[in-house]
Amino acid sequence: MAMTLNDDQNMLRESARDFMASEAPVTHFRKFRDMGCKDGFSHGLWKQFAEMGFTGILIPEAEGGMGMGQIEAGIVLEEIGRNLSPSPFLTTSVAAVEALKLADKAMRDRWFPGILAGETVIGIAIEEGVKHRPEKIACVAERSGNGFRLTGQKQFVVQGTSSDMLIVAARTAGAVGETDGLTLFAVDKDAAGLSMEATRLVDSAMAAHVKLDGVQVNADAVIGDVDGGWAVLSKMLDAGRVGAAAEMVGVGTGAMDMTFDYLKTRKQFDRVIGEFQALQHRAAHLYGEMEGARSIVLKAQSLMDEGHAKAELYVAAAKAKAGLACNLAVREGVQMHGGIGMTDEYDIGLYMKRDRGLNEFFGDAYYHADRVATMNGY
Amino acid sequence: MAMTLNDDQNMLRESARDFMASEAPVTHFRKFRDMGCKDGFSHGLWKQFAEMGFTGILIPEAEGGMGMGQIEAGIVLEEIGRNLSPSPFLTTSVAAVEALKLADKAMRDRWFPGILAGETVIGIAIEEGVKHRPEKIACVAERSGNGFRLTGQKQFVVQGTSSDMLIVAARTAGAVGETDGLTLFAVDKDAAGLSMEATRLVDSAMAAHVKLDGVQVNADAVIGDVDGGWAVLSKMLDAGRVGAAAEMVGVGTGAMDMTFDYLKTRKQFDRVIGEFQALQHRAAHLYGEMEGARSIVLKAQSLMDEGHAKAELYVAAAKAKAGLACNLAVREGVQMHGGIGMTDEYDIGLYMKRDRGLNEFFGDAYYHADRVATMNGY
Amino acid sequence: MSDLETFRAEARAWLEENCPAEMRTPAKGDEDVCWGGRNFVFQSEAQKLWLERCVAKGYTVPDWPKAYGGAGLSPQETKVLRQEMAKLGCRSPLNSFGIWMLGPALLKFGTEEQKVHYMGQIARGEIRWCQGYSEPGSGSDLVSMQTFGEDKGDHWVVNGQKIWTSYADKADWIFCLVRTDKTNKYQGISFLLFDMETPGVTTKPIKLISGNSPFCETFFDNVVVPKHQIVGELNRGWDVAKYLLGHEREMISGMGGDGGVTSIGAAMKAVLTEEPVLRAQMALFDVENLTFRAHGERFMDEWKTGKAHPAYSNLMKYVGTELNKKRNELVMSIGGTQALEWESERSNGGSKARNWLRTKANSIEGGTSEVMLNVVSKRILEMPGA
Amino acid sequence: MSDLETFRAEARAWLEENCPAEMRTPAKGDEDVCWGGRNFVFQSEAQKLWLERCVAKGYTVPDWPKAYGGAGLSPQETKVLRQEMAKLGCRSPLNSFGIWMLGPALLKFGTEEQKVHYMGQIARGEIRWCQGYSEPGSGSDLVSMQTFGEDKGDHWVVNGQKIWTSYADKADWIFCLVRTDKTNKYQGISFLLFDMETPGVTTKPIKLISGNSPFCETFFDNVVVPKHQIVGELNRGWDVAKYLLGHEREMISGMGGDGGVTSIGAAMKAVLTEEPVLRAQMALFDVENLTFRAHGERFMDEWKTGKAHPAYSNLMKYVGTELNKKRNELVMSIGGTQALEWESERSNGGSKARNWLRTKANSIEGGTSEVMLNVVSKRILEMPGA
Repeated sequence: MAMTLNDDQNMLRESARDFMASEAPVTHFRKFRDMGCKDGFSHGLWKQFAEMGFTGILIPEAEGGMGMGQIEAGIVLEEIGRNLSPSPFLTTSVAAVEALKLADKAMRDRWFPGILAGETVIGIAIEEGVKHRPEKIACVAERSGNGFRLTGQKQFVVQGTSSDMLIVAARTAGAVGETDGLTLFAVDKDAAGLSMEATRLVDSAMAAHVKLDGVQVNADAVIGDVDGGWAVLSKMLDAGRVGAAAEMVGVGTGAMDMTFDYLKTRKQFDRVIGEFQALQHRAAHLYGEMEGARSIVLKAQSLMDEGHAKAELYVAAAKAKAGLACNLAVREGVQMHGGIGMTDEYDIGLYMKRDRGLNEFFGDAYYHADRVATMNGY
Repeated sequence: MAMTLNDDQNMLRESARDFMASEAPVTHFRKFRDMGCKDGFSHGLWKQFAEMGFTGILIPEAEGGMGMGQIEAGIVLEEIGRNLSPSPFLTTSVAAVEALKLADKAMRDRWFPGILAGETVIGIAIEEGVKHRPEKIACVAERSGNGFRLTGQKQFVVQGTSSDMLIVAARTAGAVGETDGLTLFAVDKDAAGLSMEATRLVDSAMAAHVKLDGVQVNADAVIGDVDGGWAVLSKMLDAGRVGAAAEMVGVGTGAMDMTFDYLKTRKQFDRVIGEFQALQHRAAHLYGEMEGARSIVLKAQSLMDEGHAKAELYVAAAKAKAGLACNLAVREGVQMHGGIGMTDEYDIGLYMKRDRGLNEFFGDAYYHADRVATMNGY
Repeated sequence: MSDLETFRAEARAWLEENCPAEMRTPAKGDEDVCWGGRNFVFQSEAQKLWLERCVAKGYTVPDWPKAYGGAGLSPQETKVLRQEMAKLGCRSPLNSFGIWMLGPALLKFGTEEQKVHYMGQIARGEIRWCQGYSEPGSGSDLVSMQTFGEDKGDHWVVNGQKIWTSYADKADWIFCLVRTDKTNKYQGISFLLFDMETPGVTTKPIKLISGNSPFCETFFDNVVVPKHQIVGELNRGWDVAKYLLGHEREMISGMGGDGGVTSIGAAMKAVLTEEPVLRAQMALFDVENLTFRAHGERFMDEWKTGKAHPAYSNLMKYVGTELNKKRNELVMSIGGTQALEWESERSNGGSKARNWLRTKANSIEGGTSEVMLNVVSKRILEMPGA
Repeated sequence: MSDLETFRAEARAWLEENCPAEMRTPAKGDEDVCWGGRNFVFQSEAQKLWLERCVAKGYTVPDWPKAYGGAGLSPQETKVLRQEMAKLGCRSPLNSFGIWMLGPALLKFGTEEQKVHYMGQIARGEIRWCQGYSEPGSGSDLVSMQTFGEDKGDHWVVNGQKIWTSYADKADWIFCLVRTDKTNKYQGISFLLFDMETPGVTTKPIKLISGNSPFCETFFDNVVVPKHQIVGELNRGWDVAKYLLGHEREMISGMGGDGGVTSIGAAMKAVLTEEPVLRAQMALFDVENLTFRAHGERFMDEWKTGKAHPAYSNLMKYVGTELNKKRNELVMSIGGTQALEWESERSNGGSKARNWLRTKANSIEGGTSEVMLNVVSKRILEMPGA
């Protein structure tokens, strides 16, 4: 595959760019933040996402979606990142949809229509510790009656309390640390024994701490195979990772462009500060880092879309690189803005906060660099 | 202790600086390099070192030496580094002497006079693999007759074939990976079964690959206690490490000063290149790195001289930091010199080569950073 | 027993007798800090008592002369007192920009009358000061400031705007750079003191990305400042300001770490053991942290003996603040998702995230890293060019 | 079967029939490379035969027009031929700066006569070329060059000195930038070709820190160059040179790695397992390496479709060469003491150390990293200032 966008993809980019810039720019984010919104996003905007077809971008055409791939989802995510548009797109339309695509028809029929309509939000309940380590899942699902009984806790469930359903990974067999023996469940938000505590994050997103206190689910709540959840989980996580990477390309590029504009206007010592060579070199270096991140993310997306054996390696590298580059962009952004970069009034600090959240989401740069090493055989 | 040199130490610095600059400047190094000297250093210069009192700087006054500490040895090493003066000072007068100070009187009487006279050279035979890992010593010393029989191989024995004696670490008990069960031996260069192959290194120093094919030594060849060699080894290694760090402060400072001078004279685009802000900032950053390295090395030296419990931690940090800073200095040095920095005719490349050797000597920056982490409890 | 050891024993005894038990527990947050001033509300009787006893003894500013409210201690004695306070866990009786910044400047540039009056007020915690340097158009380029004091005979009338005035909304008085000669960029600035209650002075807090508002915008609209409220000579305020900036820089460079050499890694061993690449970052950070501590020690020893280059504090400021930012990036990485929390009690009100964001200002305030590198390059390394 | 697949089958058959077995083994070192030229000594009959057969078929320069010694292949066919050669392990029949650099410049700027004559010689491996750009006083600042060609009617008389002339001591002809107008910095340089055997031309090899001498100093003392030996217009040689520098940059940025995405870590697993911090550096490097490969792929695809910014190759050159230096630092670290060896057979004549040192030139030759950053900043990011 050529590493350039085709005409259809360029059209999608145009429309996503126009949509986010007009319907969900940073001022939109500020509005919902400042009202202390308990969801952390606008349900109205989520409906508009549906009208644009974004919510079903990865849902097969036969099931009413756009039947597109990670590249297209990434195009939308980049614009989300650039505008800090708050939405359940990454968790619901990317991660959850990729998991549900591996579920049986009944399950898909149950959830896809709501996602397509922009009415349904799904939370991903994977993390149990402060760092991403999916093979260490300890949450237990015991056989019980016609189904399973789930017991344990989950953290960092983004938009958890706004979700209609949680995808919960639990252990049906095997020991903590093993990838075999995991099973994924679709757990209704109203299930007895399920409790959530919402907490606001640095980037004003809402995340939930979830308790599963003997939550009873039927056998048809299983997504994929019992004990074979790792396959579904991996697909879901990789979609979430490459999606977060694409969003970070947007966040980093947004921060970078804003900073370069500032360099071209701010005056100190009777000169526009963009004339100072030390800043110019750092700007050029940053540009190279962001361009590299954009490239590896596109590569990872296209390998995923091809179902290539190396996709997992490239997704790990892309999450790591996008994380490092975006982090550099926001750090340089705040520093080059000087004092005003520290104020809540200017947007650059919001990008720094969003970067931090996305870097942590589904494994940070160090975690994924470690996986690259392992996959590369050392 | 105050982190500044006292008057005596400043005097020593003056005299070491004058001596190296006049007797062993870079031209001296070039001369011995270009003649393809099989020793890699001048025996005449080693005699002059003795006349200055340098060779016995760490030997107790009661035994004819100067009875000084690591700070003073480091002062000499910094000037050695700055001038790339080739000599057995670091291995013989620093590492070996620290080991021999823990030996019995007979052993000290056997070797100190030759060292004091600048007639004796001692090689340190520790390494067995390509990376420094002293606890992994596999070389075996079996009880045999009145003493031991040594079998194994050693690598990277600097000045090995020029040495009168090798300090060999071998295993008298325990398994590979254990620090207990090691014993240090003084092995005469003419011992039967000992063979050496000299190899020239990138910095033109000579190192030996050593084979020990059932080398018989008497019991009095043991330095320190049988099976308790780790204590002697640690002392010797730490002296060697902090010494190498001090030499790297000299190498890095020498490279840095040379580069700053160049920045002030070389013209491009009708300006002295030192006027370019991007280079100024990199220069200032490098200066900070080298000053930091100088500080941590001084701290480690003074803690060693005090016999402080934290000395080992600081030595590891000093070797790591000096390695990182000196490496930055030579890389920036070559890059900022541009094309001429790549030529054999200019000295800056020689500093880059020397840095590489010293970085590797007794553990590189990554090895020691790992030790810092371990000693810091994680 | 040496004089110093005698002093140590005495100081110890005094502290044990006079420092209330409640003042020997760690401060829980900003609200436990005593800033003094007209409007300060003591958090407890113990806090008030501790301040009063220290004021009486001269221990709010132990190394200031007794005539100006201090205890007249030597540098060695001051160090010993600090050590003993640290041993007992005594809180600082009084925090103040007056102590840290204005006091030293008055000591060097003030008249005898000013010293007695203003330093005494500071020592007794009666007046809380703020600093008016930066302006919206002059951050790094301080001397381009526009705030102007028009000469009206026995007073100036000051008009203009300052920014980044720490706690201006809580301060009683301001020490402020004001242009008094428009024709001379450097030698046309004066260092003025005035009451924040003077008519025409208004403040507006600036909300930071950390969610806190320690800084204000401060506006001057025809503010009358009597002529005797100048420190140093007319139009030579830049000398005073530079002297102060050096002090500020040292203060900030001291932040480059935890005030010690303790690694933050040990407490996080469980996480780091599972994250080898992150552990490696922490290991390399610890090397830098140990280095910076040793560097700071050496700098102070050379400074005290007059061997340090006058511009060396700029280097320390650069290294220390960059290191502190790196430290906080690592704290966030190791803290993972929990460190992202912003309001919860579990996260102590988002303290990790807020501290992390706060440190981003370290390399901006008191001279940006870029300006520090310029200064090191020009003044210490003597690189050519303007 | 598509035309391209037909071509693939034909090419494969031709290679199998014509490439001697000896030429299908990996080159052991520099001495196995065929550079051609007047004084070239073939290392084997097979090497000579392979060159002759490729020359006859046009396969030394497969994508050049047949009229100039090529095979007239399309870019797609050329790629297929390269793939088939790689599959069979065929060595390059001919390496030459004529092929890589002068040829493309002649194709764009040369007269028909020059193309037939010089490109034909290059294609047949008859003339080995070197490049005369840099001068001692003008490294990054190429246009400050001083070598001067005095107009003598039908010829110039050239005086001056070049440096960094690759293999000048082995080359037959030189393509050389010469100042022909002292009054115009940029538009006063011409691109001349002349024989290295012309009286007045002398060369002196430069020994590098790697111990090798691939470069020379080249001196011109009243060298006579006929006027028809100019490429492009008088005083417009800078256009030709810039075009060539672009080519050189792409070549060098291609070096940023192993030509592929294979990690060097796997082969070094034994060392890396015991060195967790070094392993972390390697892991982070692998992320950068995979990134650069993807970046290069994207750049080429954008370049081909005309979407890449004209100055983008400067960015790739910067990133690629810095990465290659980093890679070699890691190779040295992982190689440990063995990588330090300089002459031994065990170390293959110090190949790791010499390669490592060689890579330090990557970020200097063909435009320094600093110049690349300037260009990216000014031309792509459109930062203000001169």
